[in-house]
Amino acid sequence: MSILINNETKLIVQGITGRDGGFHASRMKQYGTNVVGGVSPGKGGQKVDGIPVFNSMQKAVAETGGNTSIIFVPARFAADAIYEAADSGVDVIVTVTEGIPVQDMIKATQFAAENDVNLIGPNSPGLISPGQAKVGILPGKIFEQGKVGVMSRSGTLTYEVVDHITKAGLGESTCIGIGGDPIIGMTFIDYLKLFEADPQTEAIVMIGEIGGDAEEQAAKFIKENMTKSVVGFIVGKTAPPGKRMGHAGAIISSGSGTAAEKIAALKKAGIPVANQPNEIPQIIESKI
Amino acid sequence: MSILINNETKLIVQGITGRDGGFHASRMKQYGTNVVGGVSPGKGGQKVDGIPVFNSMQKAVAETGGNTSIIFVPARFAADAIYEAADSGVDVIVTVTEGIPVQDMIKATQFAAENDVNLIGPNSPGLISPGQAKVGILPGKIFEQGKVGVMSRSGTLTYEVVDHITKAGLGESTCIGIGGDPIIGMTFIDYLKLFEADPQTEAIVMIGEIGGDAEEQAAKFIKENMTKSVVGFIVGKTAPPGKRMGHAGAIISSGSGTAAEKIAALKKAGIPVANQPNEIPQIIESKI
Amino acid sequence: MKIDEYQAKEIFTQYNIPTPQEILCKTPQEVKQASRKIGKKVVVKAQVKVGGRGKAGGVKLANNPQEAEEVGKQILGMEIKGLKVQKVLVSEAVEIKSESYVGFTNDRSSKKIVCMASPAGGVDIEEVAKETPDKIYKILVDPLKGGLHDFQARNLAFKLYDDVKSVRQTVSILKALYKAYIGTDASLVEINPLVENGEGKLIALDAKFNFDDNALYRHPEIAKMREVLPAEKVEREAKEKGLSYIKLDGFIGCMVNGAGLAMAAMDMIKLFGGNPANFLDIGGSSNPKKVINAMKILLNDDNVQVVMINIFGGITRCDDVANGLMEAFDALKINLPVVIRLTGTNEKEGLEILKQNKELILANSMQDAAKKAIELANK
Amino acid sequence: MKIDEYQAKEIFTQYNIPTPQEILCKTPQEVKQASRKIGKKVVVKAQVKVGGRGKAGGVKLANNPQEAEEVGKQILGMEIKGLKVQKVLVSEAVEIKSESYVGFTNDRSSKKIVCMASPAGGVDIEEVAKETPDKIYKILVDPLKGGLHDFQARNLAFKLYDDVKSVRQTVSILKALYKAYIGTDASLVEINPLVENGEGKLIALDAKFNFDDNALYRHPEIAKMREVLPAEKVEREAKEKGLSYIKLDGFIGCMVNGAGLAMAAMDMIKLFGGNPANFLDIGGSSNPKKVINAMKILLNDDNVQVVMINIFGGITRCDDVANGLMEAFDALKINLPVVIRLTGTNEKEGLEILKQNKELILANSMQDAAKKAIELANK
Repeated sequence: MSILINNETKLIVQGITGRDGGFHASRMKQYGTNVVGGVSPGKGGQKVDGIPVFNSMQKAVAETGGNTSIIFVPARFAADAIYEAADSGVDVIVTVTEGIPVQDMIKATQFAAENDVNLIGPNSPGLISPGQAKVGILPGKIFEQGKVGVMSRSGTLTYEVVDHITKAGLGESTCIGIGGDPIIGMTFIDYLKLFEADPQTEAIVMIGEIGGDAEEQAAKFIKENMTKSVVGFIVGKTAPPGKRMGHAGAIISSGSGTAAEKIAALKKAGIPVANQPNEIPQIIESKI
Repeated sequence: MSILINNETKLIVQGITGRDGGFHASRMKQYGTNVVGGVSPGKGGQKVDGIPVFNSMQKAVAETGGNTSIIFVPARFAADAIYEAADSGVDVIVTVTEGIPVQDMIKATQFAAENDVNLIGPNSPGLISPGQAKVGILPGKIFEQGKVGVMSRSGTLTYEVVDHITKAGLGESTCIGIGGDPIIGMTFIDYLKLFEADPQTEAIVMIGEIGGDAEEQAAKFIKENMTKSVVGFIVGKTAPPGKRMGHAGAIISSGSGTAAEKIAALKKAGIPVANQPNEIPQIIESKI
Repeated sequence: MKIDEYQAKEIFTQYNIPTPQEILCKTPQEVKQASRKIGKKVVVKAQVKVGGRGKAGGVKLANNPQEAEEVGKQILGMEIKGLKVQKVLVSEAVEIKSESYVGFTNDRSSKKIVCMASPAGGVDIEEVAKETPDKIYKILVDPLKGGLHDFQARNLAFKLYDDVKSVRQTVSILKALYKAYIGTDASLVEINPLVENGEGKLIALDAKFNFDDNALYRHPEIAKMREVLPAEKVEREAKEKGLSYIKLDGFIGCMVNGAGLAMAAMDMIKLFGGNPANFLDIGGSSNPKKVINAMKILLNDDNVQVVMINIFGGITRCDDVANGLMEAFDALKINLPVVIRLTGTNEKEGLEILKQNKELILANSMQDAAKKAIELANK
Repeated sequence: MKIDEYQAKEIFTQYNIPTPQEILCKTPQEVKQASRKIGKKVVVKAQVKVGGRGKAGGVKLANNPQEAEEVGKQILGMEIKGLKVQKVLVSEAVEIKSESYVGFTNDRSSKKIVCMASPAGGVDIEEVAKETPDKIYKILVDPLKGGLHDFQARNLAFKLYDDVKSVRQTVSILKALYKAYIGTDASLVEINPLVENGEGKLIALDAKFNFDDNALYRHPEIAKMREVLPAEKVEREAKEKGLSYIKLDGFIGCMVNGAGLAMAAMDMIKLFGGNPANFLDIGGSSNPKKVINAMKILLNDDNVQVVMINIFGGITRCDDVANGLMEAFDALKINLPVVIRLTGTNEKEGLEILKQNKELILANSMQDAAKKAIELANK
């Protein structure tokens, strides 16, 4: 098993004729993901690395049976790409694009929810179910099929953590970058539900950061609903209030959303919190 | 039984301090409907015929436990009244108001549907479950508790038909004016489903008129899904194309929506169609 | 409410929908000057609110200002379906590489807005819908879900054109047209044909707009465009008095409370071999003024030989209605037979009142009323 | 992006939100003239993009033009939290019958827009939220469900006022404020206080607007209002070069790829007793120019005693990154110790390249790097 993507994933790459879209389409294909098509309006009929390009998601889904899409289109067209994907009938949409206006995302996340689509991101590195499929820009080599579910608001920090998990021989079931923006599709709780139901996943790592209260809400959910162990790791202890730490969502506003609050909430819910990434594998091993 | 309204209906009258709202609030109360409150922003705390008035639906529902609302507010505020009612948690909204802009109703019907509210009308005389409750402006005296479900796009024509049904000793389970506008909440098919499930209803009368294709769609639905008998009556055989026959929805546009087409569709689906209102009771009696 | 092509084009221009260079003219001299100003071949188009002006000779090409003036003389003042042409639109002649159709209207069954497009433009779209329905593409637009999305417009545009340049233009025209549709509370907007000119630019060659009467209060600038056609004058005046009236070509004048019941009464007249002179719904009130006004309209129609009144008293009590009728009859000189059917709440009391006027012919059902009216008309 | 009060008020005026009569001034003479023009008592308010100007003496009442000039002299040129006051807003003094608060912002957890209102206006709303949270009323607004409905605005308005007149004004202000919020892609808009004046009219006495940087391309008129504060100059320049930089008060300069990893590195420095001098995310590219620019920023910060570079090569290969680093080091004179931790894809090849530069201190983990950096800084 795994969550959201697996051997049966049929991927369509929206914005495949762009630089990033084309590059990562090839990388995902190399990893073994079944990339069935790409979309680029006006370039229908072309091929990118052997992958057929269509003018619309509607047509791409009709012709390839695609069930998952990944979006690389520029920020100002990205919300429309989400609408198009949500309307096309795919089950999972991964939005890599960064810098989408927040008010566009307020509408797009709602639209996706009403269409019962799993929307990951935006500003997400994507996700990987090692050995099965990669839908995103994550470096495939550092992952190993295994028992830990990882969900994170960050990109490279996730790689750092995963590197420790893989080297400890635990491996990952599915690893997800949930997106660094303030308004994102699926949140920690949505993934927790899926991990709880996934037989392959034995423990979950939640990598949080300053800003918002997603970690606090997840802590409450974990305490009340999860039977599987969750390990937390929160970064941004040194971040000053009012300053955006790279990610649009990583900002301490009016004193709330601090790392200290989040760590306290997790601990209060009985969730172990690692001080450093290298501690994570030990904590997991002590729990499973 | 009956459908949509019954002994347990707790009614809130939106626009109760207006002329029509106040008048009909009293009439409904006289009929025996449990009118628990009224809404008129800024007039909260007043009483109309002993009925307490609130500033908002939210408050009215919270204080009275109202589960049904009827809207008498002027056309330009009516869509907002529908939103407010749909948001307040009531199950049934009856909109009597006529002349609401169509584009307002496109949004309001959608909003009601998403809130799982039964929206009747607009431009509807309301509905009555004889002996139980009246939510509308229909003349209570002509109705008699009985076995026939009546649904109609018209007002006084319904009374004409009901008069024959009552005088024939059949009586009515619930009688509904679905509204004379082009865009309305519940349509014939929605009511047919409820009548089919209602033990009190033994046969249904559908009173249609020119414009749209609601009767044609109902005919298809009846043929495929209904076990109970339905009798049709369609008016507007003499109506010229392109002219609105009173109701905003009663217009033959580009040659479609004629009475002849509708009668043909009903007959094709095996549904008996009366030529005159007085024939209706006989047809019903031959079917039950 | 309908408006003229030139008015629709003014709205298009406000919403940045490309139209040909055009000038509105009221005299042949103005047509000549307009043609000179445009400086190339022009098309002179009659501005009338009915279809089929082309077939009627209301649209003509002119190669130069002299020809334009001549054509202007022919079209201005001509009659199209009973309407006198008082204005023409002088429009630059556009080279037509292809013609398509795009439009928006409200869709009753989905309760959404439908956007329609067809590569078969320039012809009657209702014909296309009947003959070759697969040439009409539709998408449903939900104003509560963000309205017309770019991807929807794009998907539709790809049905009309293959090249990205035309697709992009179509998308921006569809988006602007939707904005105009919503922004004016329209009930129909059409560009037919939408043409691709010699340079590959898409242009709205014709324009049609209908508006929702109930929403005109939000659009005073559009309400101002209303022009009451001579044929609609009586209907319009009736409406201002709270009556809903439509003239037909029969001889039995009908006065009914409620639109559905009015249609039922008319159908019954027809069923028994008569012919209704009109649709007339006096609504739910027992106000004698309404009855007087309604009666005046019927009496003014020379075709009316007999009046049939059919009232079902609901909330309005029959005795109130009867008193209203009596008052109305006192106020008017009525030289036609009047058949009345009055039933419903307080029917007895109502009928007692009516019996005071010996000239009224009472009927005990709608059928009875229709039969009596027909009989009287045949006398 | 933040703007000044007077700019926010300009937007309010565009959206028909009532504001006091106000004139922007840059000299005491202008203040005097403005006061004379307004013709009654005025309030002179410093225009600075930081909170607490009132406490700092940046808001003062003046009874006449002479006093206004005097007050203008005091405020213009003063420093508030390190910012020099260069503009003041001269505003008619309003009689205050009551003060409330209204605002809109984006709500992360519901993924909607939240409209907030409180009868406790005129004070710091965050204090109200902490001390008396039951005095803050909130409703969620869904732009995909028709936005702010009248009934929502009305329900909220009834929490602030009992009389219909004030409720109606509040509804129209809330609707206008929502329109402004959506129309400008704001991330926060506040009226605090919204005051009821002597005649019962509601007026926005102060105005605050923050905007979504990612949406500024849609609002060039707002983007033009951007004023880079001196304290933000370096951050702004870094941003233009594709770097995300924030200065802190520590002594270990950090350069990391990825925001989360950067925060992790900073936290680790702190954990081991050090103090990071900055947040600096160079993003996902191995472009040497970025590394050069990043290094320049760190070297320009006099507090920086040691540089710690932490790179996790993902899609970007470590050998590419190493080459970029070498190129950067060749181009710059670096007189500080530099600790590098490089891991991930093609780590070995990358480290081989780095070993060519003997001055670089290599670390084999983020911990190791942090410890070494701290050690070097303490020397």
